[in-house]
Amino acid sequence: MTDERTLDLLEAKIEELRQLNAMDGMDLSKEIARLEEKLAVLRQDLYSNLTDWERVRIARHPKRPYALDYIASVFSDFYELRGDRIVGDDRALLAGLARLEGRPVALLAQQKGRTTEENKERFFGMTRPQGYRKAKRVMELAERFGLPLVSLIDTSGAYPGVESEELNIGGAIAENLQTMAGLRVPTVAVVIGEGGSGGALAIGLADRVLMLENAIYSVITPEGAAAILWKDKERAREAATALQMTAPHLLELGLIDGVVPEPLGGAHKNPAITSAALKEAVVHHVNELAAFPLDQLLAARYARYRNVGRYSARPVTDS
Amino acid sequence: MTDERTLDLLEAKIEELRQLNAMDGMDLSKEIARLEEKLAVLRQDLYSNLTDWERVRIARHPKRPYALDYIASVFSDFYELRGDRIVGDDRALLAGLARLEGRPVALLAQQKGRTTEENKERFFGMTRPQGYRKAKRVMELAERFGLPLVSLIDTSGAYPGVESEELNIGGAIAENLQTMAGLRVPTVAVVIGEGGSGGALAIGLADRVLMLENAIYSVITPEGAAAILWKDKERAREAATALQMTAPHLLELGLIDGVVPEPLGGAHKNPAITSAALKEAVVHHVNELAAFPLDQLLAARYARYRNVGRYSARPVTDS
Amino acid sequence: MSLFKERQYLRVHVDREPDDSLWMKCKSCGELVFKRRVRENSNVCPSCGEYFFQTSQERLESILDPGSYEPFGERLAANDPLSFTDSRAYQERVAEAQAKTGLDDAILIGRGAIEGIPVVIGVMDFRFIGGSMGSVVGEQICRAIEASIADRRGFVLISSSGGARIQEGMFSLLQMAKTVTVRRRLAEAGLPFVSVMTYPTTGGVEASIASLGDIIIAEKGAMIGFAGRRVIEQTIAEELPAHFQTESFALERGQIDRVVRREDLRSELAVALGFFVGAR
Amino acid sequence: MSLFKERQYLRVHVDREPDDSLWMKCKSCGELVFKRRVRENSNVCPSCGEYFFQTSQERLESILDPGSYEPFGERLAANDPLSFTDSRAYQERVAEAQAKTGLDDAILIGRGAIEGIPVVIGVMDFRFIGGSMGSVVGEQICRAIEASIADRRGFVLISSSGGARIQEGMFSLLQMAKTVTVRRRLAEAGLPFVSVMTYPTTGGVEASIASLGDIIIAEKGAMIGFAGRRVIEQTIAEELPAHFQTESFALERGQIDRVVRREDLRSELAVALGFFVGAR
Ligand SMILES: [Zn+2]
Ligand SMILES: [Zn+2]
Repeated sequence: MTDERTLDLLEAKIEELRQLNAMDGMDLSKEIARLEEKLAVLRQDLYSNLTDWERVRIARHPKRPYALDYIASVFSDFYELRGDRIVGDDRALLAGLARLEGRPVALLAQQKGRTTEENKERFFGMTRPQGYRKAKRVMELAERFGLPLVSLIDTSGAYPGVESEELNIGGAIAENLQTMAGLRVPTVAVVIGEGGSGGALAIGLADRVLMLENAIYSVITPEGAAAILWKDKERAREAATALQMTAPHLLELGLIDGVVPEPLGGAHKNPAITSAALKEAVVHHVNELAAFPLDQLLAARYARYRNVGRYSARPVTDS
Repeated sequence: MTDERTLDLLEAKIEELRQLNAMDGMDLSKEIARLEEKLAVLRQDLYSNLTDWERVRIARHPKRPYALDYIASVFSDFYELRGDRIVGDDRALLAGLARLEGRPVALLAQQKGRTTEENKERFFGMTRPQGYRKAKRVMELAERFGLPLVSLIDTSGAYPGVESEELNIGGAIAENLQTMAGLRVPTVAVVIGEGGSGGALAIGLADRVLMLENAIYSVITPEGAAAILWKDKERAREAATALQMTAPHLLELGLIDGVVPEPLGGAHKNPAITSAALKEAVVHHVNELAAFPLDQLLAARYARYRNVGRYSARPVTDS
Repeated sequence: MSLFKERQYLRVHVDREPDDSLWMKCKSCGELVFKRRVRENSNVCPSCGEYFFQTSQERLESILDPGSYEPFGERLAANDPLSFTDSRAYQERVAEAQAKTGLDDAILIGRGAIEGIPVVIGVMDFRFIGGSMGSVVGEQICRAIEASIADRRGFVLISSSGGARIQEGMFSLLQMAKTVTVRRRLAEAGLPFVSVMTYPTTGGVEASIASLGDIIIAEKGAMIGFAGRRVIEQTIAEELPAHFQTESFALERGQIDRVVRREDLRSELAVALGFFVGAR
Repeated sequence: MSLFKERQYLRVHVDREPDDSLWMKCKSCGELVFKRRVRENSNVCPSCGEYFFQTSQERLESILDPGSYEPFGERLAANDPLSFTDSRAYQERVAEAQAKTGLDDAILIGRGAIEGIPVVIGVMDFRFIGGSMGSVVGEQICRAIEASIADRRGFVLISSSGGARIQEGMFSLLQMAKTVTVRRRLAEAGLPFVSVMTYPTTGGVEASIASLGDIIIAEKGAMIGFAGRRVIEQTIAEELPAHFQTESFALERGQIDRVVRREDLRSELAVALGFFVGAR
């Protein structure tokens, strides 16, 4: 199958032809139109049946929009709240208030860095205990004022460092889960890129869990699984498939509530369209949840998480 | 007036005479009895009209019993709970569960060190943010299980260090106050030695506030006040008087609920008797509070703290 | 339009010392600047951005909508519960501070509006015995919070305080407990409390009400901390980090939500409070 | 007296490998020690104090009152929701673990008593696929908690787990959410949860149910942490402190309440639970 780079080259050629066409008197419009059709077909071929590994690569694509790229268009008036009131402020997990079509909401958003400088500040998008405790503080703020809580998840995982362990990162994640389990406001979580294990779930125990079409959500990175289970880091591609970490798989497994469509080739091909789709989905679910009586909302959340998992009764045998 | 050291010398002499009396055939019992009477009179003179500054010195006496000296006799089964679940464990503020005449209670206790080694570990009895956050955790544990909370206060103040500020010690104290203000269990605080400002109040916002007879409780140390207000550290004695920081003064001002008697000369003269008096007082107040319906308890606590303070209406003048 | 409605019982000396000159020289950049211009610019030098000291009255003026300020009816003044005298009598200190500032005590409270959003606001004043919190400040904060609840308005407290008022002894310390006790009720009523920390917010004020904002904003140039620098330096016998207890230190350490320039405080408060308008 | 009542459906292989010898040699001190003596001593060497590995069955035996253990009626076994195969099929791994341990999955749960105090107890078993928490472990923890609430007994969980069970993918990760969701109900019912962390308590178990004990006790020799040492070393490219993620590290860092020797765990639990007997 044609790969992405070849298509990009073809697209560039078409653009060159278009300029030539404009400059000179000669009429290439028919030929250009035909080439464009061809390009569209090739693109459709390439992208519409993405393998799991291709989705992993799109989810991690360096040009993929990050949380802040969406926040400005999905929400208005993002008003950042910083700090855990204890140790520090984590720049890999942003928190604050914002408006969603005018409705005040509380927002949690994991943010990766694009430049080296930014990645240093944001610890490559990996959340530290300071970030989880800030998130908990803002969850409680949301509860106090009855504001729906929206989480945008995008992290390869919680930051694995000495300081993280010193500051009880496991305890911080556990407390966030406990807080979200009973939070008396509607909660919506969207995995916009990577949903990395407990580091993602810590802000993801929500009434509705959505994923962008090419986002992934997994108990472990494909590389981690390959190293542990296959004893071979190179087999990440196989692991990615086996773990069923893509949005379509997780929807089929009944573990998420919806998939937000991305343009062909991924969100980075057209951030504006992705953003619009994301907004539509978030607005829809927040509105739907806000219409529920609170006790029903909490009962539904309880039932959802109480019942997740697949097991069988083990028959009594004398083997 | 005779000072404490002279009395100690006299007491030692009497003891020597007593030994002589036992050893030899000669009968000194009458002379000894007379000396003992004299000693008792002198002691009474010395101790029954302690100046404020003398009480400050007794409150800080290096032989004064500290929290752990009382815990073993006032409570049974002290079961220590450590750590704030975030940063660390403060050895200057102990927390845990214990039994008070069989009744399970939660216990907070500020503990000074006696040796250099111990003082290093306990930061000279000055509580750090880790200690306040541990206290908050145990307050919430008490609330969850309906256990009365008893605080033993003994600190010259919260620990003033760089790390304390880095860890938001002011915020930690504020949160403890907020937690205690609404804690849905009976709360009793006893100042057993030094009640040093916000560092003491952070575990002292209680339904009943008691003080040992020679304990002090103040907005600032006498030395601190002397330095700030008199611009002369040497005038701490005056400051101690002006600040009305002793138990009798604070009882008279209506700011505490009771004074637990100490033996003549201070708790260190007879820790067992002091301990028995402390136990009696704590048992009495816990039992009394536990008999109240919770909403009345909370209403009374609210009224108490809402109304503390003395001010006047300022007449409208045209001056 | 004057911020302060003419009420006999609130005499506000916005200019601390009567001064007929229309111009002042900025100590930082040396420029001669038009005084009214400085006032209108939240006491920030229009030429170089240097912050001049702002009194509580000036703060109210720079934050509230013109004409919206309504002080509470009853004026309170410090009692002297300990008959306290150090190098001077406490009562003298109070009288002098009252004369110097035109205030009853170290706080102004009242109702007002910020960009149309009704609030109850308290502004502490460092000129009044270091902005210290004694019985009057504690009581006024409680009354302000109770008014917030009664009117269902948000509460804004602008702190500028060295801490507790030593001269009132334990009465002063217990104002920490008092203000926090009442603050809980505001939370239970679902109303927001925005705490603004300025230079300085320390000691017993920092360790009680000021640290309990739903949102905590520090003004650029603020000093934020519990213990004083001198005390800490004596304890640890070391020099302190350069930006210790500055607003950027507090931000890095996760103690506050935001740092704002004084010129932006008004719009900042309007945005923050706006999220809670009509909150449950 | 046997701890385990004779029930056909619970076959417990307390001795992992059948071994007729009555004596074993301690790897630490080299002494020949009487095996039954070791068993009775919570698998601690009676000669030198070295801890030998303790299975979940042995743990139950060393903690519960003799004859008090009653496993729950329904046995559950892992499903294979992802039809997962790495170097081997998940189903094979499970079958092998079942055969090796005599367990259905990585946890034993049931009712019992500790020094007369009724409890519901769960004991994880590291031998079963690293004690990992998949759907069965998650479900069993929830059932245990629900039984605690129904019977108004305290809940004790003894963790020994590397974390989530990778082979169940997201089903496994979500067991963190599941167990925590049910744990909240226990708190609401006013019943205590004592979490005991042993070697190892890491990953998704540490970052969920195990860290939410009202009281958290670590066994001497425990390993406690979220991320694995290897992962951290790769991230920071530094060597880790010597006692990193040990029980003493966790104690110093304020993450746990107490460290106890295995021999004392039983009496420790009795004391802890005793405070809550008859709690509201
Ligand atoms: Zn200037
Ligand atoms: Zn041995």
